[in-house]
Amino acid sequence: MTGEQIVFLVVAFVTLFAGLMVVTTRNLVHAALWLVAALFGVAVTYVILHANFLAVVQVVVYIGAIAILFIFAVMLTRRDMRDQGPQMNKNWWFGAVLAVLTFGGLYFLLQGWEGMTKTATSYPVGFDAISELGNALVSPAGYVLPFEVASVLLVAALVGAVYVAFNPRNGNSGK
Amino acid sequence: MNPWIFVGLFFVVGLLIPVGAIGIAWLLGPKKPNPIKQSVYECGIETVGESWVQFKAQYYIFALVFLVFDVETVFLFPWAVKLGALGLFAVIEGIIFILILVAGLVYTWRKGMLEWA
Amino acid sequence: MSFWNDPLKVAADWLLGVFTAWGMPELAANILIGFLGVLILISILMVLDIGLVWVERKVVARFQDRIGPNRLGPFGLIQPFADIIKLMIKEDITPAGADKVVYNIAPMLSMMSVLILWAVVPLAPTILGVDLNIGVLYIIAAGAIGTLSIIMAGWSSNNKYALIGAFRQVAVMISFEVPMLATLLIPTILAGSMGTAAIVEGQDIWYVLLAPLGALIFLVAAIAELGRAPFDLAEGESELVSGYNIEYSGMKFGMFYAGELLHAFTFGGFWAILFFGGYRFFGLEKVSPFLAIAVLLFKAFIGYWLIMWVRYTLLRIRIDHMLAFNWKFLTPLAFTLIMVTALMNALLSGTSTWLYVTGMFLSNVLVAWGALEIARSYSRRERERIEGKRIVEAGH
Amino acid sequence: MVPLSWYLIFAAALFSIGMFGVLSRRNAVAILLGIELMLNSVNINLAAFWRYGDVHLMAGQVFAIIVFAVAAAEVAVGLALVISVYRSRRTVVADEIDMMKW
Repeated sequence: MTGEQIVFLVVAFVTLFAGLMVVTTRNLVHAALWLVAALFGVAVTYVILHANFLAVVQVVVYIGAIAILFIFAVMLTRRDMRDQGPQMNKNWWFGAVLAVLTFGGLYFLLQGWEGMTKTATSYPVGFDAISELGNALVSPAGYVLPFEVASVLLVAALVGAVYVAFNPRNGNSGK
Repeated sequence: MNPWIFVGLFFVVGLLIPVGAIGIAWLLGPKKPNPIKQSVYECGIETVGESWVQFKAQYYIFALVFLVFDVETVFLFPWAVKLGALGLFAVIEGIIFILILVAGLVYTWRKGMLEWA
Repeated sequence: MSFWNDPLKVAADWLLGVFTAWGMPELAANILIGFLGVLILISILMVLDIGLVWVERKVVARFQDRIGPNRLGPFGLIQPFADIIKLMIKEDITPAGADKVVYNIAPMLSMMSVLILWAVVPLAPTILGVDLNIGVLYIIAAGAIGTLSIIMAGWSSNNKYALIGAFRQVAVMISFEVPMLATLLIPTILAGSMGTAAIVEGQDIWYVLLAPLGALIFLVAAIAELGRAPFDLAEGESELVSGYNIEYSGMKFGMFYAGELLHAFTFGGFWAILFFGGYRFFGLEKVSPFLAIAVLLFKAFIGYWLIMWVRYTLLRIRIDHMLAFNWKFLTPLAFTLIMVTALMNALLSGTSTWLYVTGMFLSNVLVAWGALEIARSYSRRERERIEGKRIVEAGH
Repeated sequence: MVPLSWYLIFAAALFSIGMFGVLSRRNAVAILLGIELMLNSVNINLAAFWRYGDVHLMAGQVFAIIVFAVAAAEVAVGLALVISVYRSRRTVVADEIDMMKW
C-alpha cells in the first residue's frame, strides 16, 4: 500500500464520518461545522486527484461562503432550533433503508463495469491544468456558453433569493 | 514530490504550535473554577434571556450577495491566467461576464437591499 | 553551489545525506526535512510575532504621544516576553454554558489560518515554501478558515456580545473579500499566472505602477479583512466590550491577539509581493538570498507600518457606512478596474514599454478620478436632499 | 496509486449519506445540508473521471465548476425560501410546511 493510498483512505473515512455527523447531529450549528469538515475532506480528495483549482475553489466557495451562509441561516431561524422534538422525521428508517439500497445498488452496478479497476496514467510533467482550464472556459470551441450561462444563473439566483426572502410585501421585512 | 505535501506540513505545524502553546498554558495555569468566575461577562449585569439570540435578516442578505460574487469572481481566475494568450475576444467575454454580475449588484441596490436598516 | 547562494538546497541535501545514512527511506527523509524546514520557518515567525507585539505597542505609544513599554530591558524590549509568561501562567477560564469543543478549537484555527499563509510566500528566488499554481486563491482560502474561526469563537462563547461581535466581524470580512478577490485578479492578469513566485518574477516593472488603484483597493480590503481600525467595529469597546473574543482569556486570547498582529504583518508582505516586487529591489536579490529575504521583510514592515498608521490615525466607521462603502463604492470600482485593466492590457500589450506603463497608469488614475467625481456628485445631491428636508421640517 | 474504484465507491457512500439526510431530517436547513453532500459526491466523480481519462480534456473540471455554481445558486435560493417560510409560518420543519396542499 502506497502513501497516497493511505492518505486517501484516512481522508475518505474522516469525510464519511463527518458526513454521517452532518445528517445525525441534533445541533444544527454543529451539523454545519461537520459539513465544513466533510467539505474539507473532499478538497483534500481533489488535491490527491491533482485538481488544484477545484481544491482551492472548494475551500473558498464552500467553507468561505456556503458554510457561513448556512450558519447565518441557522441563526435567523433560531426559534425552532431549541431541539424540541426529534430531529428525524417518522419515516427516517425508510430513508436509511433507501440510502443503504442506493449504495448497494451503485456498488453492484460499478462492480459490473469494466472501467472500474482502471488506474491513472502518470500525471504529465509541466502540464498546467489551470491554463488549460482558462482555455476551455473562454475559447469559442470550448465551454464559453456554459461559462456565461453560469454567470446568468448566479445572478438569477441572487435576484430570486433577494425577492423571495425579503419582499417587503411579505410583511415584516427587517427587524 | 507533490508540493501539496508541504502545504499539508504547514497545516500540521500550524496547528501544532497553537495546540502546544495552549497545552503548556493549560498545564502551567491554576485551575480553580467557580460559578461567579465562569459566569458570562456582560459588564456586571445579570444575563437576560438566552445568549443565542436571533439575528436580523440583513446579515443574511450580505452573505448572499457575497456568495454570488465570490463564486463568480473565482471563476474569473482561469480567464485571467490565460488572458495574455487569448486576445481581445476573451477580454470581451470576461467583460460581458462581469457586466452580468454588476447587473445583479445594481438590482440588489435598487431594491434597497444593501441598506443596513 | 555554496551555502550563501542557495542555503535551502544545500541544507536539504546535507540533511538528506545524513538521514539516508541512518537507513531512512528517501521519501520519509524528504518529508522529515520538509517538516523541519516548516517548523523552523514557523518558529521564526512566532518569534517575529513576539517582536511585533513590542513594535505595535511602541508605535501606538508614539502616535499617541506616549513612551510605551520602557521598563523591562532596553526600550522595554523584554516586555513582550514577560507578557507571554503572564499569559502562560494565567488561569484558563471557560464560561459556563460554552460549547467546549468548538470553544477550544476556534483560537487554534485562528492562528493556523495565519501561519498557513506563509506556505506561498516567496522569501527569495530559491527560498519559497510551495510554488502552487493557485497561489493567490490560496490566500483567500486561508482567509476563509479565519472567518470560520471567528464565527466559531463567537457562537461557542455563549455570550451575546461575542455573538454580535462575531456576526458583525464576519459580515465585514466577507463583504470586503469581494474587492480583495477582484484586485487579486489584477496581478494575475498582468503576470499571466496565479503563482506568487511567478507574480514576483513577472514584476520587472512593479505592478503598483501598472495598477496603483488596485494596490490601494487591496490595502483597504486587507485592513478590513484584518478587522483593524478604522474597520474594527466588532471590537467597539463601548458597545460590544471586545467583540468575538470577549470570553477568551490566557493563552487562548493570546492566540487571537498574536494571530491578528501576524496577520497584519503577513498582509503587509502580500501587499509587497503582489504590487511592490516582493523580494526584488534593483537586482539586489541576485546578490544573495539572505539579502532578498531582508528586502522582503523590509517591504513587509513598511506595509505593516502603513496599516498601523491608518489604524491609529482614523476613527472607527459605523457598520452601515462601512458596508455601504464596500458594496456601493469599492466593489463596483474594483470590477470596473478589472475590466479597464484587461482591456488596456490587451490593447497595449504589443506596444513599447513606456507607452504600456503610461497607458496603464493613466487609465488607473482616470478610473479613480471618475469614481471620486461620481461619489462627490452623489453625496452632494444626497446632502442637498437631506438638508432641504430639514429646512422644510424646521419651517413646519 | 489509488484505483478509480475507490473514488467511485467513496462518492457513492457520500451520496447515500447525503440522501439519508435529505430523506430523514425534519429541519429544512438540515435537508439542504444533505443536498450539499450529494452535490459534492457528484463533483468527486467528475474530478476522478477527469484524472483517470485524458487530462488534456478539461470537460470534467469544467463540469465540476458548473456544479459549484449550481450548488451556490441552490443554497442561495433554498435558504432564502426557508427564511421566507420561517417569516410567515414561524417554522422550519419540513413536515409542517404545507401551504401547497390547498
